[in-house]
Amino acid sequence: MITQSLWLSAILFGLGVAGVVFRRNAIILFMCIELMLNAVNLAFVAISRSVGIDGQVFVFFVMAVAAAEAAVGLAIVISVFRHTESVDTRDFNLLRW
Amino acid sequence: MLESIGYPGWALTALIVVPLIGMVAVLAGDEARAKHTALGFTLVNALLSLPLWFGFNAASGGMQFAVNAPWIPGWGIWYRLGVDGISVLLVLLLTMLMPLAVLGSYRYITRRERAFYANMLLLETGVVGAFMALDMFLFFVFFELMLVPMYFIIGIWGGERRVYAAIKFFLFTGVGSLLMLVGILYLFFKHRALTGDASFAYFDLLRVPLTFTEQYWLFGGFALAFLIKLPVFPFHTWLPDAHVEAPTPGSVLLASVLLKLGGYGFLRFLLPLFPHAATHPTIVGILMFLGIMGIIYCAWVAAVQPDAKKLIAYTSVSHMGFVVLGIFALTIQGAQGAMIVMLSHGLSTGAMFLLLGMLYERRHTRLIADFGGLAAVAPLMATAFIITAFASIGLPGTSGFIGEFLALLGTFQTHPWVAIIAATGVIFAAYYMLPMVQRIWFNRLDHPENERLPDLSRREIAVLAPLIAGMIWMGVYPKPFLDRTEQTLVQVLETVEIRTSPGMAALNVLPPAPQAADPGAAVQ
Amino acid sequence: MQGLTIDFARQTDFVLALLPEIVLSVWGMLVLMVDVFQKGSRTGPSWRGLGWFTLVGLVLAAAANWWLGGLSEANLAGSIALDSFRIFSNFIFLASGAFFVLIADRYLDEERMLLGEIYALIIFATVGMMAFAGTRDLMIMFIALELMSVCVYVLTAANRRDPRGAEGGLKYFLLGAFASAFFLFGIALVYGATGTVNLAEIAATIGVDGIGASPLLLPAIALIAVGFAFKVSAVPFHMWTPDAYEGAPVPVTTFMAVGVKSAAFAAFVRVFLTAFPGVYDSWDVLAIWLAILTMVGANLTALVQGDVKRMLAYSSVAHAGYLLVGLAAANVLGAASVLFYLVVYVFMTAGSFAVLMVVAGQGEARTGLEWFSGLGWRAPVLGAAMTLFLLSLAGFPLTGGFVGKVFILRAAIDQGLIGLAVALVLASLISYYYYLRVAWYMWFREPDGEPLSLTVSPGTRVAIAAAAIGVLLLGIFPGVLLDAAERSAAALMHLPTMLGSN
Amino acid sequence: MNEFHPTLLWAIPLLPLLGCLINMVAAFGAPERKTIPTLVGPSVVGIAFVIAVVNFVGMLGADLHAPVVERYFQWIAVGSLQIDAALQLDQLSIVMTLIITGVGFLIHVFSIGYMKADPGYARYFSYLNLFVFFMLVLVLGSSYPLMFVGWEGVGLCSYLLIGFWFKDREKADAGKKAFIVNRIGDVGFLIAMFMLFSNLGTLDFIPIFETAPATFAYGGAVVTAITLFFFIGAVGKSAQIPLYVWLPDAMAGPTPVSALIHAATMVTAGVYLVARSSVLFALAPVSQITVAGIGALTALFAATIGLVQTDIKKVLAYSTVSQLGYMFIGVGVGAFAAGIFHLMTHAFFKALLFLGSGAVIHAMHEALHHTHSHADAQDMRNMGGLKKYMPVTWVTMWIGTLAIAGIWPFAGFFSKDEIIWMAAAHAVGPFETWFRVVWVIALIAALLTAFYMTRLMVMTFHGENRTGERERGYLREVPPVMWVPLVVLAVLSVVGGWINVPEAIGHMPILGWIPHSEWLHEWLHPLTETADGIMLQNAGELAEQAPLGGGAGMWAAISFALATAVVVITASTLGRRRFLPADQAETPTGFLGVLYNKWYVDEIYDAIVVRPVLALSRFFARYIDRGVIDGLANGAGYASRAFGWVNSRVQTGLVNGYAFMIVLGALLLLAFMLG
Repeated sequence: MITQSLWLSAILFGLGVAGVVFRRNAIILFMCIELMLNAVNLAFVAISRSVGIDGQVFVFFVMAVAAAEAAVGLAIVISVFRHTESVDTRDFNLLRW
Repeated sequence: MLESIGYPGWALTALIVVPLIGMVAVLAGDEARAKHTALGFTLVNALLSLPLWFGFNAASGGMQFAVNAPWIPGWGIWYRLGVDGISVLLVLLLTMLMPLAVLGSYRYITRRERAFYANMLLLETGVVGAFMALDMFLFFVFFELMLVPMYFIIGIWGGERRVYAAIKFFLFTGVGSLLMLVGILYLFFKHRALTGDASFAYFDLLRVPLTFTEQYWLFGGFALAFLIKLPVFPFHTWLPDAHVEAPTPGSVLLASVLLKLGGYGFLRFLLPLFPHAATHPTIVGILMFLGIMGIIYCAWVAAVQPDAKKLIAYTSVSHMGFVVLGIFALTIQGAQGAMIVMLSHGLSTGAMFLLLGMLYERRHTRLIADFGGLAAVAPLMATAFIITAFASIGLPGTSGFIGEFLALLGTFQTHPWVAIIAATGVIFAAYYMLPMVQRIWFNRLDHPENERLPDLSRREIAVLAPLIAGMIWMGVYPKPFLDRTEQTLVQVLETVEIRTSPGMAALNVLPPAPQAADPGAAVQ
Repeated sequence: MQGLTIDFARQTDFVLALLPEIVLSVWGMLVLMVDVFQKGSRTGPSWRGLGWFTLVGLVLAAAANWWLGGLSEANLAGSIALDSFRIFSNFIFLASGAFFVLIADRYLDEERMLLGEIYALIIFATVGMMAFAGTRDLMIMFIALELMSVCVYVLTAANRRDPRGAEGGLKYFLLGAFASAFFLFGIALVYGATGTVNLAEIAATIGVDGIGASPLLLPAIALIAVGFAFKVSAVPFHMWTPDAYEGAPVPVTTFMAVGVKSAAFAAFVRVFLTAFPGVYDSWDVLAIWLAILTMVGANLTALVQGDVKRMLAYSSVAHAGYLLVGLAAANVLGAASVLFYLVVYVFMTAGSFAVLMVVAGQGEARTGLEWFSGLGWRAPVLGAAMTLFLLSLAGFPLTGGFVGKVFILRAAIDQGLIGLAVALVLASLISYYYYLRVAWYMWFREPDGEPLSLTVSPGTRVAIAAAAIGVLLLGIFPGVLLDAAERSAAALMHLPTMLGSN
Repeated sequence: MNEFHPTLLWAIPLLPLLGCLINMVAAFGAPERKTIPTLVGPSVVGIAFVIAVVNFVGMLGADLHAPVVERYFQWIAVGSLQIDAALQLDQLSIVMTLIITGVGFLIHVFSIGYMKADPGYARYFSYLNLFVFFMLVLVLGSSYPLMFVGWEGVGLCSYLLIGFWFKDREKADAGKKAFIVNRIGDVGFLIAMFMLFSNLGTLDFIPIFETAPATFAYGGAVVTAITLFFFIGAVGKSAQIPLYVWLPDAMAGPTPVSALIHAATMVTAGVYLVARSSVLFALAPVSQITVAGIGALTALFAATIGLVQTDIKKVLAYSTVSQLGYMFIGVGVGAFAAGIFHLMTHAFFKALLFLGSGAVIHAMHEALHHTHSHADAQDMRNMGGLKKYMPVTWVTMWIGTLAIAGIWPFAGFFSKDEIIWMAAAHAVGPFETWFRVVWVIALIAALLTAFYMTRLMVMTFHGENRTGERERGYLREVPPVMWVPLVVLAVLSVVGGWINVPEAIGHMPILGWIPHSEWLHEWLHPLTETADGIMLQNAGELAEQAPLGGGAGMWAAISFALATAVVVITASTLGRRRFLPADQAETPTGFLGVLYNKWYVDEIYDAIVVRPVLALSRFFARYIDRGVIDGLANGAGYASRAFGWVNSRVQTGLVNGYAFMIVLGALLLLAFMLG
């Protein structure tokens, strides 16, 4: 049972990764990252069944952190948007080479 | 008398510190008097070093005037200094040349004098330290330290392509030394693994037994550093550029002293530390080949250089070829010859660059084609130049002959064919030097701007006279020099012989090292 | 000195063990308060003294950190480490915070971004670093990491007028979150593999030679390595670094370069040397390849940078490579060399960025290499200092950089990683070129164009002077610090210090 | 007999050195003042000559076998290599010293007149003194390295003196050529020394010649190699085939210099070297025949060129080369004393001839100078009939000519005839036939000598004058300071040969008028006896008969008769012939043209040696050094920059790309961990 759920979380994680790599919208990118984090949460919960309760406690930590990141991240996205009028990652190329 | 003022105790340290103080003084002083300050400090250093010549005990091949103080004891890094037959003359050569180099740049350097002379003094510290350091870490520090002032001297006061030359000089010499650092640390690690205590002391690392493979690799690492520094074909191409671009005093020090660190490294480190590698027929064969290439190939290349300074630069490589031959012949004559070649080259090439600098100050060109017939207008200069030229191509009665003769004689004992081929270098020396002499000083004076060329000034005579006197002294009565180096070189060769002798080779341990093993003991 | 012993069985002892962090956090809030009450209008700039006020907090924290040295811990598996490794690294973080304050003092004013939050964020980021490197619990480590990162994301984008800042911040944020997800996944797998997130217990379950290693462990280590590699900006995880460094305001860049990287390395070393030594044989190749890739890739790329700020960014990546060599050595010397090098690195990097900031001037308009033309002759002291920092970065004798590199090389050779050592020296040979290129612009060229005015604020003066002195001292008399680093490293790995042996 | 102690031996070389320094100071201090050089220059050499005579007398009084060696200080002392600065006085070195200082003194005196108008007067004398110093070191040195010091030193002086008028490019070139060609020989000398040291462990003469016979097998490879290498040195210094090319050009120097350096002394150093190493050469028959063969070839070859030259000095130059060939035949066949004997007589008459030509050129030059004519003062085609203008020169030069042509009772007759006979007599041992060939060549060359010297005299002094009407008025005999030395040398050229009259001749009618005394032979015997012993023991007795039968006396008479005949016929035939002045004469063609152009040897060398070396050097400099070696270094630099550029291009600024790299990295790490 645990193996399957770990595989599931791995797949979800992979989906998130794929999203980050292939989508161009900053917001969606961030959503994909949230997806990855939650995939990890799934893994924690699954593992905690066999190891002990604190795995589930970690999940709450992660959620909190994710929330914090969300707050900051969106703020930054907005400040970028103020300059470029866009959230498309292809438009963020002042800094390169 | 020297003991009464404790000279042996502080002499070497003084030689390192005085230039540093001088550097500060120059920077603190004002632009106009910078040169005089610098001259003063270099003179002081020269005087301080004089007793080394008289006080040096030629009978002992060990370290003398040794100093020993903890620096980073936790790592076994000590402030260990000392001079023996290999280093004492080179140190003296430097300290004696410095004032001349400074005096020689009085008119050449016209802008940013403070910075310039500060760099010169820093350079002196670095070089003198490298010659005297008996702690591998300390040696490496000085070895690298001298690159920085040289880099700036070439880069700031140099010619048109100075940046290229400076970088090239820096990177070339950098490659070698960095690999050598790895080698040093490996020795350190071995020593620690075997004895349990950390030490960078030269005489401790000298005792580290090494397998053949280790020796070959480490030899490679060290050799590269010194082959580039010397330099030996085909690692020589940084030298002509550096020389052509560097200002006169820079070239003088570069040719006269810095290059000598290569030969010094061979004698001080390569032979005693890695005797098996240093005597391996293949390796020796390769080195000998490179030496011959240096002697002949670079002589030929020199012969067709339109730029007098570049020509002399190539001749340096040619001379250093004799050093390589002499050292790896592993005969006392060869080693002595190498030493004398180094000293003689220091004098003659130094004088040569000074003379070319004087020509440059007068005509702002170094192209041989821009001169001709100058002997008519500047006879003194011509005489000085011709004497120097013949000293540098090894005319008997001058220092050059003693060196090349001994080096070739020594080589012939062990590698007759090498010596025979290398001897033809004597012809090619004439082949590159005489045409230049003729095209600068003889022939018709066909450039009107040369007609009113002033002859040597008093200052310039003061600069050149000691050098020329030195060349002739060393050529007519070289005994004092030979005596001072003989014992140490004999010991080096003995060490190599013993360590490579079958019995020793088997268990590969160092015999009870010479009494100099503990530098402290060598202090009289 | 024999102080009291900390035992986490007593809840209150947490307070003592975390004293520096607590002091600093409290101070951070104080800063916010002061800002609120000192500020005249809601929009106007904050009180100028705020920087010095922050500095006081850092000093207090440092004092508390020093006091920690007297404590000893009852059980070496406590989730808050009390070893001298933590104390040593804490000083580094506090120092980087202090450098920010010093450098930033007039900058923020001129860039019209003098806001209390910035100082508060610096403080909280520092707290994050200290917790990051000071804990023995992977979960706490994750949270600390996020605390640090989130603050720095904001700082990167702190200059609202500068689109580059915002873009850099965004990239940093997205990729940082992305990477920390990997890190977290790694933690989860470790948790699954060993049933604990406590480094000491993990090590115990793995065993000395990895007997108890479950199949999950190795991928877990790889994923954790991804997280760290990103934070220390090792190739190929470095790509955010140049952009973020270039985009961020110079003082923030400095803070990132010295603080964040140091913290990441300290934690990196702690995790891999205390939790995973048992499986060193499986992850050494990973560390070695990261090191080689980073050294070579970064140095080569730095060769072609025409912008000094970006060049320094790549150079900091390159230095990560050197530090990774120390990690790859994975012995006491390795850990010690990392610590020592970090100290040197803080001084020389902070110093060079400070000079860059002075040259760059208003709006960071002049970060291009050409602006350094003749700097040495225009401002000799500044030029000399910059030259010193560059030489140290290049690893030249009589500078800290040299001793640091020698230390790392020594560690590598002790571990038998000769090839890696050679790679290191060759890489630093490449670095000679671009460091010296700045030097030649400064000295070999004549000052061209209008003599632009260079104003150096007192804080910056102090910072540059301190950095220069530090670099020189560490280069000439490194003895004390070398021993300290070695002792801390030994403490980290619960080994008797090796200093007795010589 | 009493013990012999050399007196002031050290002063002999040092006096000229002192003179050199004084004159150099004078040259820089007051170039225009001529008094100091005039006084110092000749006198130092004169005093040295006096000291030499004193020693010589002392040696006559004592019967000394072992050479006297005076050690002054250790020069080079490294390990087993011990070289002292020491002078060795023995029968050979004293003879050489007497020649050098004696003839040298006369030439110095002559120079006072010859150079009086030259701005470089003081410089000239300082060079000349320096030369004498080095030459004395060469002959007095007690070891090969010391000899080498003089060896290269005289090379330096010849370089400086050939290029004395350095403003003229040809002259400077000639000096350069001389030095470089000499250096080729010097390499041989060096290598020979190395071989000696590694085989005998010393480089001092005395121990070497003591141990050599025991150490080296007769005709062994080592000793052969050593002697051949020494001979390379001799070939360079004494202008033998193939390295003779520098000597004719060396005539660019002032004529007294040609007389001293390129006729009397320096060029004979090679002969001295072989004679000095007689023991070694006696041990190496191959080397001996090589020496003799090269000598013979050179004698003939140079003589052929001399036949058609029109420049008076060039004729003398080639005659010198040819005569040196004779000397090498002498020392080559093992008649070392004979070689030295010819060296001495040659020093007299060739110095005389050169100084005579100098006087002629001087007179011509004065004359042409008066009328600002640019005709060549050295071209014999512009001379003719000078005997009525400069009688003394005419007479003295005829004496020289007869001497060199080998007419009895002049000096040349005895020395040359002895050499020729010795070649015949040594036609024994392994290389019998070759020695015969040498003998024949020597005979032929002798006749050629007689011809071209007579031709020179006729063209210069006889027939009607071709200098030109206006110039003719200004032709004068040279001042006493110049013709007195001529007279002295003339006397020597007559009696010089009488010290060594072989008994074969001594007992003959007419020719026997001069009593036979083989004084020089006996004098040099202590030095040559070892060599003679070796040859006697290995090669066998000398032949009593010439290859074509007949003994020494008969062949002496024959050669005398032939030489006289040639002189008379040439004089009478050429005397009637009318020569055209240089500007009207057309250059000879056909075979004569080949001879006139010296067999085109210079051109050939230029094509096969000089140009290729230069071309190769250029190639190295341009393509190997700058191209390949530097190319690699810079290439590495560019390569890394290029690589860095590519790297930086990966940094597209696109976040997704960065994320992708992170994923790749993650996979890489996973791969490391799992595989």
